[in-house]
Amino acid sequence: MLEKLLLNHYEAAAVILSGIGLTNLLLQRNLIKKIIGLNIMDTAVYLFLAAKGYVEGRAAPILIADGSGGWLRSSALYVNPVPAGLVLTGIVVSVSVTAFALALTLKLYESYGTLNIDEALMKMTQEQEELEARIDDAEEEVLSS
Amino acid sequence: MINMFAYNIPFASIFLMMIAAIITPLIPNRNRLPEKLSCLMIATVGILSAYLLYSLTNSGQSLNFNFSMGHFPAPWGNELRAGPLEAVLSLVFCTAMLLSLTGNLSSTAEDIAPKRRNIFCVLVNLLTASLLALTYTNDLFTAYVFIEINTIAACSIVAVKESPETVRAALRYLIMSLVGSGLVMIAICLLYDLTGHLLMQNMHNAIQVLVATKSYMMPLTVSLALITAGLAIKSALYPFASWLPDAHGSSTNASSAILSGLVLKGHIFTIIKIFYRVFGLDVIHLLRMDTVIFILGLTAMIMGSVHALRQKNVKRMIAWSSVAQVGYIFLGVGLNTTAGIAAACLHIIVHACVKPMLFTAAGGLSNAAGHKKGLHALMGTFYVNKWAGLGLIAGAFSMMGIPGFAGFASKLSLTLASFDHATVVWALSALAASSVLNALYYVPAVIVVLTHNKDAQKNFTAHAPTLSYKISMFVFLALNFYLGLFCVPLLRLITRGVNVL
Amino acid sequence: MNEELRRIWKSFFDWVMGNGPRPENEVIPPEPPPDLPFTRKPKDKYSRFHEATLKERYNQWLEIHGLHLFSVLYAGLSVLTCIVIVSLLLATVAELPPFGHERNPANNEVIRRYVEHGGHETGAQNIVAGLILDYRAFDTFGESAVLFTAAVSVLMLLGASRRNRAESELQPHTYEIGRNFLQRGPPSLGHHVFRRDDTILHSVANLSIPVILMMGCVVVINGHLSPGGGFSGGAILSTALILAANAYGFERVHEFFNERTFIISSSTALMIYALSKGYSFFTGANHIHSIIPKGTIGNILSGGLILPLNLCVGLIVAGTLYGFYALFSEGDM
Amino acid sequence: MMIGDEFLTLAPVLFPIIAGFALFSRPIFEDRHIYVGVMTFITSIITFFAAFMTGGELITLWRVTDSLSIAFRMDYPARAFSCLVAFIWPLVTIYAFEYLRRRPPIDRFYAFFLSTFGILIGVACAANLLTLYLFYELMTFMTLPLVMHEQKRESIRATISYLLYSLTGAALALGGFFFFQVYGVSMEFTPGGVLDMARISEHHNEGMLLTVTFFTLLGFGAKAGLVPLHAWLPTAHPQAPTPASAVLSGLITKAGVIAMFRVVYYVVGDDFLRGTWVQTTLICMALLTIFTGSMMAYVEKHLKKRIAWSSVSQVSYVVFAMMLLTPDGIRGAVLQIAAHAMAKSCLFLSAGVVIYFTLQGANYHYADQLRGVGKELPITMTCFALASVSLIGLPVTGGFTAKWYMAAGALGLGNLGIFGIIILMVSALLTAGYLLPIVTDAFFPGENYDYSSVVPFKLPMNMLLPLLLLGAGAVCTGLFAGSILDFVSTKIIPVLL
Repeated sequence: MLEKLLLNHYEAAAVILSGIGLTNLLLQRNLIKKIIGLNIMDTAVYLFLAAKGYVEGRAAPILIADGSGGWLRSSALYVNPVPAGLVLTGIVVSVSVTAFALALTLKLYESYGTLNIDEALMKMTQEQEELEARIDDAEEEVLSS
Repeated sequence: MINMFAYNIPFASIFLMMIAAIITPLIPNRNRLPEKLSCLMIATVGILSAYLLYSLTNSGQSLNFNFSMGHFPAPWGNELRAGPLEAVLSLVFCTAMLLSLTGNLSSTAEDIAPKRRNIFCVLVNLLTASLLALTYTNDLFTAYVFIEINTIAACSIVAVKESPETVRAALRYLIMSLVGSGLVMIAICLLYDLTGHLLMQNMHNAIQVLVATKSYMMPLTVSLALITAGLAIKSALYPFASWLPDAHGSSTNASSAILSGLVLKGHIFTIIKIFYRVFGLDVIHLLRMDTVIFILGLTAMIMGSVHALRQKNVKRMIAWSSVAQVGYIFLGVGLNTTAGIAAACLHIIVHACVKPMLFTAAGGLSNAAGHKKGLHALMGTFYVNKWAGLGLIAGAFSMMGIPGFAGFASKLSLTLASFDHATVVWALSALAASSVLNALYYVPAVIVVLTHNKDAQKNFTAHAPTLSYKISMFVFLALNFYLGLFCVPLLRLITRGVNVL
Repeated sequence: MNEELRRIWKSFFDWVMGNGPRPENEVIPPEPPPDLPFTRKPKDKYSRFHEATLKERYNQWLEIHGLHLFSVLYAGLSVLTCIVIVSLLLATVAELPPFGHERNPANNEVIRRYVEHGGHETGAQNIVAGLILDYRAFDTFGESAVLFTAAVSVLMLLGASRRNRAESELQPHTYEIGRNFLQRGPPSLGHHVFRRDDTILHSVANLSIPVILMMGCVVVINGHLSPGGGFSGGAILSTALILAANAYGFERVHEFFNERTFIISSSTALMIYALSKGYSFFTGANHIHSIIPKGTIGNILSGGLILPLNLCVGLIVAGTLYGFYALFSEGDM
Repeated sequence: MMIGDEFLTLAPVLFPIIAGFALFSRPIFEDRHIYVGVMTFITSIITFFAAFMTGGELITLWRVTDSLSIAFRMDYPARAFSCLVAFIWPLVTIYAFEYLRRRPPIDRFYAFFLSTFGILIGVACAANLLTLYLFYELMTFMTLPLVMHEQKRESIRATISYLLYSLTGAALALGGFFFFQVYGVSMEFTPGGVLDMARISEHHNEGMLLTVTFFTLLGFGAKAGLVPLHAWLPTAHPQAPTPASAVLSGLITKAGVIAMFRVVYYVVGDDFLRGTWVQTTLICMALLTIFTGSMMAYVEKHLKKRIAWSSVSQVSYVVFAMMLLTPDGIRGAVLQIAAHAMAKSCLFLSAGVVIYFTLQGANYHYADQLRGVGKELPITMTCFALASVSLIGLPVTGGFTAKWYMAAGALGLGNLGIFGIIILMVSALLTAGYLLPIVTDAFFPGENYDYSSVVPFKLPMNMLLPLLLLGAGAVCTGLFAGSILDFVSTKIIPVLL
């Protein structure tokens, strides 16, 4: 197993990286750090894809001129172009969701004055309780009248 | 052979919704023009889907077709695929989306600032487009891209109602969803590495070869588990459903209706496609994923209802009930038979029609009670807004599975499907227990709504429901009874659709 | 013996239920008035003397230690989950096809066609550009739509609302929770302070912005010939805009690029993208010959639709990225 | 014939439901009493017409799938039960006019009360298990507002427990329904059962199917107050306003019995059950219920609760008789249904009069407070006495004849039968023990009773009439037991056994 892992060391690194990202995502209570964890996870996927696209001894998939006006077209010359496309998509998606998540975090900060998701929850429950107490009072008035 | 017009409908429907989304920011934001445009487009796509369904069922033996996106055939280019099941689902999605929008026009206007309303329409159009794309796509990576659109748009329409509560709910929803997307992405990469394809049909063939030669079984299992887990988080299967009540309970009524009724279903249908088309039922059974799904479905059915019992806010209660209903669907998927998947699809349709109705009704009732959402505040609201009251009663009966209402049809087919399965007793007991629990929280709500209370009624804002509300509620009710009474042809159609899936 | 046991049980039972000895002056509360159905029971205002019951004690304990316990438990569980997932994935990775091997399943006939026929089928020298903008253009269209969705969402969240907080048109019932904080106003965000007299920044910006713009345009325009394309070129272009905003102030940039221009430019670009790809999807699926010429590989005017699509994408990306920056730092565009 | 069978079969089911819900819309009649009274009487008349004039064909209202439909059939058991309902219901409605005059909201009460009438007929003449299940569920929901009429916390709590038990029962029954759907040749009620025996023996599923039958019967037994699912009955019935308790105890518990009857004789078939553990267990449970119910009634002090516990016991007599699976058992069951429906309605209505009459002053909710009430309310307490006598099973009354046939049927069952007869005797003694002291105390309050305080109370006519008719009915079921038995022997038993 270890040998195989060493053979696939890029993938192994990617997996460990994604584990780090996931741990950050789950463990951090600070939203910004959570989002950073998310980005680490995404990066791990890009590394994984890049490793999957690579073929020993081949060039990037940009056609090379053969010197006589034509192009070298043998598939044995170029690496797999599909992972490059997938990584591109992945990056764009990651940028989009990061921006959106940050915008939401900013809004949350404006509302509760904290980036910590637990504190925000605590403040929210506090308000909820106040609200319920208000409802209870109102009900009691109805009952007593 | 199907005619050319119908042949282009899957592509056209996705495209029309996309163009509607892109054009909406450009049109002036007054006179409700964006809303009108969205409704018009969704209605058009709904009619197109109906026509597609009609021509598919009348086209002789070839029930499904592939539509290649571009000049290059299948394994090289992208592809869409349409069959009866896809057509039915897109028809249902469009109908439910349209009704959720029109039914909640007034509450949308109250909840969402005027400046944000055209953006709300953009998001709704994007959601519809992504749902349609998820329904029709034949390519796993396209599915991933549209899942992302779906996620961002869904989180945004939670946050579109401006309040700290919704922001927090949206954030939680987003983070959970992103974990899900991450898992899906990793799984797709693994599958691509194992098969060398992204197209579902080719992946299926490659996986069959792999399974036959017993190679790469471990990566295959892991990728299946990851993709299922990722999509299960997004479709709120029980242990991963903690985000749902916040998101669905706090957003504006139209958003709740759309999210509960449709967005979850898009992801579930993706799971069904992956099970049925990418892996194949035999492989799923071999890798034991059906048992896992079955057990999770059972748990969700019970636990969703148990949580719903403890809610005091009517929208949160309905949201938790969605978790239970998702459990029903996964139960059908976990049976891992054609009949089970057909029953699951029927329940998708039933729930897509009933849950928006319940949310719309709850919105109408809480509007009548002076914008209070607590269950006790709704006392006697039936007499203020009878359409909403009727909607709540019909929805509640449907969720309980009273014969004649939509819910009974899907419950019956689920049960009959589970008779072919070894675990029929478990399925039956869970169905029975879940029905009782459903009744235990829906019936009190109905009773409260029907209870006269002179004191509370003084505070009511007695404005009559608008015409659009009445019409949508009427259509919802009609759909409910239609599904309850005429479900047999539909079920037959779905079964045919599943067979050619 | 039996009697003794019963006595012990009785005292234990009383202790658990809180039926301890009562003081002489205990006030038994009157029966509460009949309640309306399904209302929440008002909190008991008459406090009755008794020992804390087991449940109350549990609640008190939970109040003090609950959060801490929960976070410890949560952290433990998350670490456990991550370890499980990582080890599972490591085991999977060990089983995967070997790294860089040319006979891996991924190097199949799909790739062969992309490489061998990609040139003349798409007209692009850069196979990746041909792949993402012609073979699998639907994915890329979806990708641009993701960016568009995010841009619209961020604009919605940060754009209009922060400016118009004061004249909020929402009715008070819209949010029951969190209203207190809103009324108190948001905490200070520490807005970016712009200094007009930063000579170094000015000079560097004067010097580098044209270069960056040029570079971005080259990357976008040469997308089908060399590595790069709309996404990377657009990102480069947006850095020029961001630098300009930092050096000359956001107002200067807003003179030619504001919210309205942003929306119009990205929507139009996306619309052109959608329509042109729609045309080629439609013709492709219905086996109609497309009228768009492919051109000669290697020329700047080649690759069919790839060049205009790259331009559109570049416009969208540049605008969106700058938009994100402006919205996050100023709350305005 | 001018009016078709379809109309006559469907009308008593659908007419009251529609009429009831019309009460929600707008005031049709300013005086709700006239409207409700007229509608109830029309329904009763239609029901009698339907019972005597229709030919008993299958009338399909709606075909859901090929094998499932909503269908009705006025067969002989349905006719008998419909007639009983159509006799008692208008009387209780008239009584309710006076009783509920000061207990709003009457609109809601009458709407659901009227609808329940139709649904009860629907349960009686359902022609297949789906229809039965549908109407059984609807019956639960329609009676909920009746139980929680007063909207107090206790009544809500009682309603919720009623809901929980009924739904648990219905869910068990639904499970059975699915099994019968798979293992039956058709879903339509057929005397002798619909099970596909060949298929069952091929799969060796007898054991499982017996279990399923057992749970289905247990589920339907929840409405009848059979032992493990009986706990709702003594809480819910006393909480309802008296007219509602009267029909809940008198008729709606019987709907559970009817459902069990349909399952035993028309779905599973008596041959399949005879001699199996299901029969033995159910008989034992019925006996246990009979004994527990009587015992609890004996120790209970609250008057309405005592009568409710008595229902628990008395309805299980029917279950016991039915599960004997002999002709005598069926005779006893039918007689007991009729006798108990009359007697129990009468008891509840009398108790209601006592409560109504003394509403202003002391709260006469408890049995030991009723000393001397007979002096003030002679007619009421006479009716109470008549009903008690019938329940105890003294000769001449309906209860006696019913128990006679039960005992005769039980004799064929060996040791268990003997044991059953002993339990019946003990229970009869207990019944006498908890009912007769009330009557004697009421009429003979003892020496230190202050006779000067007696103010004879003139009961309004619309309370008096139902009491008298029901009291008379309780006795008449015994006097005219012969004709009932003839009907049972010629029409029902030959079809079933």
